[in-house]
Amino acid sequence: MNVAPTAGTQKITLTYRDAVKAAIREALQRDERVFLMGEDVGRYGGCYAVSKGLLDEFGPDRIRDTPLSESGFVGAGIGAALGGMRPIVEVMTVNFSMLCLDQILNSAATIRHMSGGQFSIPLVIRMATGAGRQLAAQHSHSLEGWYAHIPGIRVLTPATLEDARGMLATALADPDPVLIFENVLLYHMTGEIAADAGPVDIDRAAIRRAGRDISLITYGGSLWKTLKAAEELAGLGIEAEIVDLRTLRPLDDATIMQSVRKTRRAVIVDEGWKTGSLSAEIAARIVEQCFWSLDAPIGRVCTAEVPIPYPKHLEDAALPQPPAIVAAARAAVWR
Amino acid sequence: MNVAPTAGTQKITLTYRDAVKAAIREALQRDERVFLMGEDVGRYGGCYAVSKGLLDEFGPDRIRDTPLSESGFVGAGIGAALGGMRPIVEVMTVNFSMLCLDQILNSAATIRHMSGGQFSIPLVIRMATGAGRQLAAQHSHSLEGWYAHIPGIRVLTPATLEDARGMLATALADPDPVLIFENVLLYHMTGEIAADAGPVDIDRAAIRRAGRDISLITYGGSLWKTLKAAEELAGLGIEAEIVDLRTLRPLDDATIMQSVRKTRRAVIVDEGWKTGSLSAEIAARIVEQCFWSLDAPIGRVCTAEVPIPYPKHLEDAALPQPPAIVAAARAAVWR
Amino acid sequence: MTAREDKPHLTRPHVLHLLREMLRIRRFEERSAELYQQEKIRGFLHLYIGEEAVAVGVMQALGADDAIVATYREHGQALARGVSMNGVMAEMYGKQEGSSRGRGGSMHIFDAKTRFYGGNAIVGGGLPIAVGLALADKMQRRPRVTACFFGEGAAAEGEFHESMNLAALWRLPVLFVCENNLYAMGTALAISESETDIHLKAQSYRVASEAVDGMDVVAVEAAARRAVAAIHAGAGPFFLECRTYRFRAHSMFDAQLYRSKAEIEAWKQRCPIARLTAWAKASSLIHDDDIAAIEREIAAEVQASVDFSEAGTWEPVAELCRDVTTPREVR
Amino acid sequence: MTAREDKPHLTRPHVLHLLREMLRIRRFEERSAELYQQEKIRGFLHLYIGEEAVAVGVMQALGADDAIVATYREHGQALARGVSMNGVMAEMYGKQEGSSRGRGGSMHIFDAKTRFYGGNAIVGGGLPIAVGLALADKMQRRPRVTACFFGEGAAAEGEFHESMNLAALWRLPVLFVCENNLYAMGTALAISESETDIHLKAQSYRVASEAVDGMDVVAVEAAARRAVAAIHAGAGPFFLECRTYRFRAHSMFDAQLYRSKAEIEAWKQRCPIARLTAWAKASSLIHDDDIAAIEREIAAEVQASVDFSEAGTWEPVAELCRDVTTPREVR
Ligand SMILES: Cc1ncc(C[n+]2csc(CCOP(=O)(O)OP(=O)(O)O)c2C)c(N)n1
Ligand SMILES: Cc1ncc(C[n+]2csc(CCOP(=O)(O)OP(=O)(O)O)c2C)c(N)n1
Ligand SMILES: [Mg+2]
Ligand SMILES: [Mg+2]
Repeated sequence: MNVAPTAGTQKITLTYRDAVKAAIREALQRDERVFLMGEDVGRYGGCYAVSKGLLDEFGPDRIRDTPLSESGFVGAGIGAALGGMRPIVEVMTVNFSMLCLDQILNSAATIRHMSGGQFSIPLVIRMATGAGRQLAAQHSHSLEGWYAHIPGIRVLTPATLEDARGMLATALADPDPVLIFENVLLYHMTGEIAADAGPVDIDRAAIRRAGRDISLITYGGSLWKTLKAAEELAGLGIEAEIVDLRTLRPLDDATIMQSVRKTRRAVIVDEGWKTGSLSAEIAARIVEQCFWSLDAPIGRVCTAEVPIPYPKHLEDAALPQPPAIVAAARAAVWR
Repeated sequence: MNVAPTAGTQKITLTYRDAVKAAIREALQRDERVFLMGEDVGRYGGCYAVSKGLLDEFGPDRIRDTPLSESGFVGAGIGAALGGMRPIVEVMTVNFSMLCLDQILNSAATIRHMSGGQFSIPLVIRMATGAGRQLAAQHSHSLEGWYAHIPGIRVLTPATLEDARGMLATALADPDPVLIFENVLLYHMTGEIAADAGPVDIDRAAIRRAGRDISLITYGGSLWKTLKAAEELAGLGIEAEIVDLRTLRPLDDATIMQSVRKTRRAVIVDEGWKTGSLSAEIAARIVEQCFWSLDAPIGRVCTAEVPIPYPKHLEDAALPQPPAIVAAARAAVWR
Repeated sequence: MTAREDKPHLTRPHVLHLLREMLRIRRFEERSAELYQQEKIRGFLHLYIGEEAVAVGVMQALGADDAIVATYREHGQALARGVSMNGVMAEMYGKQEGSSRGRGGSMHIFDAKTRFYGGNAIVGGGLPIAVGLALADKMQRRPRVTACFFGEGAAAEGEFHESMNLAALWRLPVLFVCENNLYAMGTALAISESETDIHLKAQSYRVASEAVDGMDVVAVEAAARRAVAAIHAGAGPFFLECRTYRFRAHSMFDAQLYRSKAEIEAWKQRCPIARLTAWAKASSLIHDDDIAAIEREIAAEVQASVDFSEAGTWEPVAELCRDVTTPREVR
Repeated sequence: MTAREDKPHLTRPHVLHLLREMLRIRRFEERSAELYQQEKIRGFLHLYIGEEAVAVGVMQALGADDAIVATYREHGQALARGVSMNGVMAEMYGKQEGSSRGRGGSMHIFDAKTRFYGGNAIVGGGLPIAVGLALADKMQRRPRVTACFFGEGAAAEGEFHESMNLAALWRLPVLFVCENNLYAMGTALAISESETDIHLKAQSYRVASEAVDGMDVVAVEAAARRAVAAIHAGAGPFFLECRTYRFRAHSMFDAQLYRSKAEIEAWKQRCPIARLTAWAKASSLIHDDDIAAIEREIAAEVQASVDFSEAGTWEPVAELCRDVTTPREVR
């Protein structure tokens, strides 16, 4: 599968939320084995209104409200996948996913291996992720990086409307568990995509902006902050190339290294707490694979090592912001 | 607090298990607020026989067997700490700790911050960690690196008898949550320590072997494999310096960088799955702080990206081993 | 408020106290909702309006040494417990004069003085902590109770099960207060529980339980006093189900597609404040001018908390990383 | 074995079948214990000796389309289900001829042919998966049952609570089989549960339940058949508590400090195999030479599985990372 051609075809305007909903609706229409299960996906319409209206269209069996039982219904998703269904399990937000992490780590990610390849688990788990809405320490996590550590699963972070619209179908076609992280700040994002936008590949990172001076490597909600920073850098005569990882596991080293070999400089932008965030893995790989092409230390712009505070000025200060990205890029190019 | 002086004083021979037990017993004797709680710590004597005998000595209140309720009793440990006790909670192994990770991440690590500093949580959580006993995919995790990502907690990995004996007291004296990871392969390790060995610092990494040619940075069970590799390297005329991190959060950058600035080369040995392991964070920090001192790419010797297989030959192949450490070091020094 | 009596004494002062406490919560939250519209308060705001009798009734049975663990819907418990209104309002403003220095916001009210342990926004997350607080009291032989508030939705979480068993197994002084308002966000009780008679669940842990009309503050107080007495008598934990209803949306983002206006209206007829007022007036324990006086005082208190918060200060950004771990010096 | 009959028919062939199935497990595990001493088998080895009547009795009630989810103590269920003894033994040897190519070992027996879904070594971890398998059957309108085996210790886990509620709420065809052997490692039931009458816990989910003598294979079969019939009748899940006892240590590392030799001996008097044998001989349904013949056949089968495993091959190290995710080509 590769990115659906959009050039020339008719365009439609929609939000990221609409794009995810369209993808879910299409999946439900295409394959009766597909169903959506999670807290408040039905009557409430979804915590972020993603599934609003789907209950009326597909009924309570396929738009299945669950009790507050994260481990229970994620494990049930694993079992349903083993039983021939194609579940889309919505864990409302990554903040609650610690409660089902055992099922993901010890069952979803291991059963194929522990069974010697006899069973695989075609399960898709969707979660909202990220900070920025003043929801404080327990509701502002960015833990995609943790999931990217787990062999046996794929981890996707759609940052664009095309990916929000197209990654789900590809994920559902995958025979193994796929986790999709949707940044909470993107749901309102509005834009144009091809009316016939369809499945997209989930193997390759994407160059969202071409540039020769430095590679800015990021994913998810941070992509837009990074694009903003790139504009500012352009004003300073610094042409940044932006790599949107798209898939956090497995990482597309080829695209990352190709960009870094060209620009010889890199800054990684990651909303996770800096220590032990995925940004570290990217940096380590660049050093392993491109050390001799590097003209400067690799910069990292991440979240400060603090539980996210409630007040806006402190939350903003804790998270990666365009000025910090600009500063890190300038430091890397010595300007 | 600093490392207890051992030179000259009388020595005793004991196992790592004995050292941990002695530390627990002393803590129970010294402070009546201290108690040990976990699955099978009492009647069974501890999954790894660490607490064997303590039930008779201190009774079922202070050597408290719990039901299989990881989230429940870890949360109870948090509450007991808030209530003025000094709990030592044993989560039998890190493999089961996903079930209580929510309590650790969202309560233990955040309450001090969310309460504006009104409450702190003097809780110690001990877990066995690591592979190597043919326990297969669900019982062989090394997830200390994940915990090192969490602001608000300290993460310790005693690799020596002195640290097994001395870190607990320091951890109990800490007003905040401290996690102690004991590698399962070390419990049988026997050796000599000072009869009066006492509390050790938990802030500094330690140089376990001095060398000029390369820095081998590691922690926990991997320390011994790395020391073995260093012997072999010495035979090849390569003098490796070994940095035992000891504390994974907060990391002691000063000691790491001092070593790398001297040797100008580094290999990190980490039993976690390579992608997203703590080894990546160490590499990223070295690049951030010592880029200009590096004469070669930073090597990483970690676990293969596979759920740990049961057969010994495959498990051995999946884990970091001395030959791979030697190879990585030789690659870094071009010999 | 005296903790050790087993029955509420419906004297005029006590009735006025109950009425005042419920009205303080009601007016405070009505103002909070306005302030949310004005974007003075941000993030999530979960209102307790309609459920005031539960927090106020239960608090009557608790003493100064007892502890409280609550949820993200905890303004009511905080105010009824005696956390200063200024501190709670300033917390929601995010000012450093807030009860948690503004770090927590609406969902994370903490107060050491009144042993108010939050303010936990992970559903079910507070229950094991309450068990631990009670364990500490039992091990230190302190005759205290820990009251743990949670919604009926939390009863589906594994942590509910583990906590009930631990508290019962170890006979710990925990008062589990289940605020059954019939919905977990948009999920009705019957869609989340195979056994909708929540308090019956306590039986399978051998925990004594009772279900009470959560719209009747006197009934709640009486039940809570019985429960606390049983706990002090050493019977172990007690499970109190308070049947109540949330008049407002789950949070400020909720379109309430899942319930009918009629249902809401029917429950509003059972407003705990109107109910106590009517009864107290009928039995001429209180009079209109009492109510007017209380309303005046509360209006002043609420306004003062707004002024206090407006006048409050933003913590300097330089302080961003404080209160993550204890600074080494101060140890 | 026919699944759709509600009563066991104690014909000579059936009694011989029950006896043979229990003896296969017993002899297989006795040999496994020896092989562990010889270090042919490594890692954790959890023996089922003493509990054979539970797996064998329950399997009689299941049909070929039904599914099984078990724990790390699952040799008995695997053999009784019809997973080949060669495959199970070779798995414990870690040879690629094993049921899971040797990747899983003793704790992770999987077998697609017999719908045997493991072999889960996280206590309680299998319950939600069983719920999901049953959900798939219900959504696809397949009249199947999923039998989920777990120990009484697992009943303390949150996942037990969540799974029971989900199965009951959605009326799913799950047969929950609680193997109550009185200990979770070294923790006696009374130390882990405030309500030690485990099957009563099912009530708080409105799940039908029954406790049966797990040392009596006929009683277990009869109860399992009743349960499966109820499930097929659409009554939703059923909770079957089988009261049994593990004669051996929890694993090969267990010093058994937590129980007395006398207690173990007393339970051994209730050995399910001896019991069935005695009864069948008394009612002269079978005779000594039947038993001798069965023992001979089983000895041969066990020896064959050892020979098969010894002759088995080690997977090449080059294959280390296979079966982590599905190779793109084969999709
Ligand atoms: C573990 C977890 N899952 C999901 C959520 C999202 N959430 C917040 S409140 C809520 C409903 C809780 O309902 P209930 O326990 O009845 O309390 P109520 O809000 O009715 O007072 C949900 C699903 C959460 N905060 N924590
Ligand atoms: C979540 C989890 N916690 C702890 C363990 C360690 N452990 C393995 S078996 C066991 C006892 C389980 O007892 P029970 O459920 O009664 O099953 P039994 O072994 O008696 O058959 C424990 C504590 C585990 N495997 N998983
Ligand atoms: Mg509710
Ligand atoms: Mg048991």
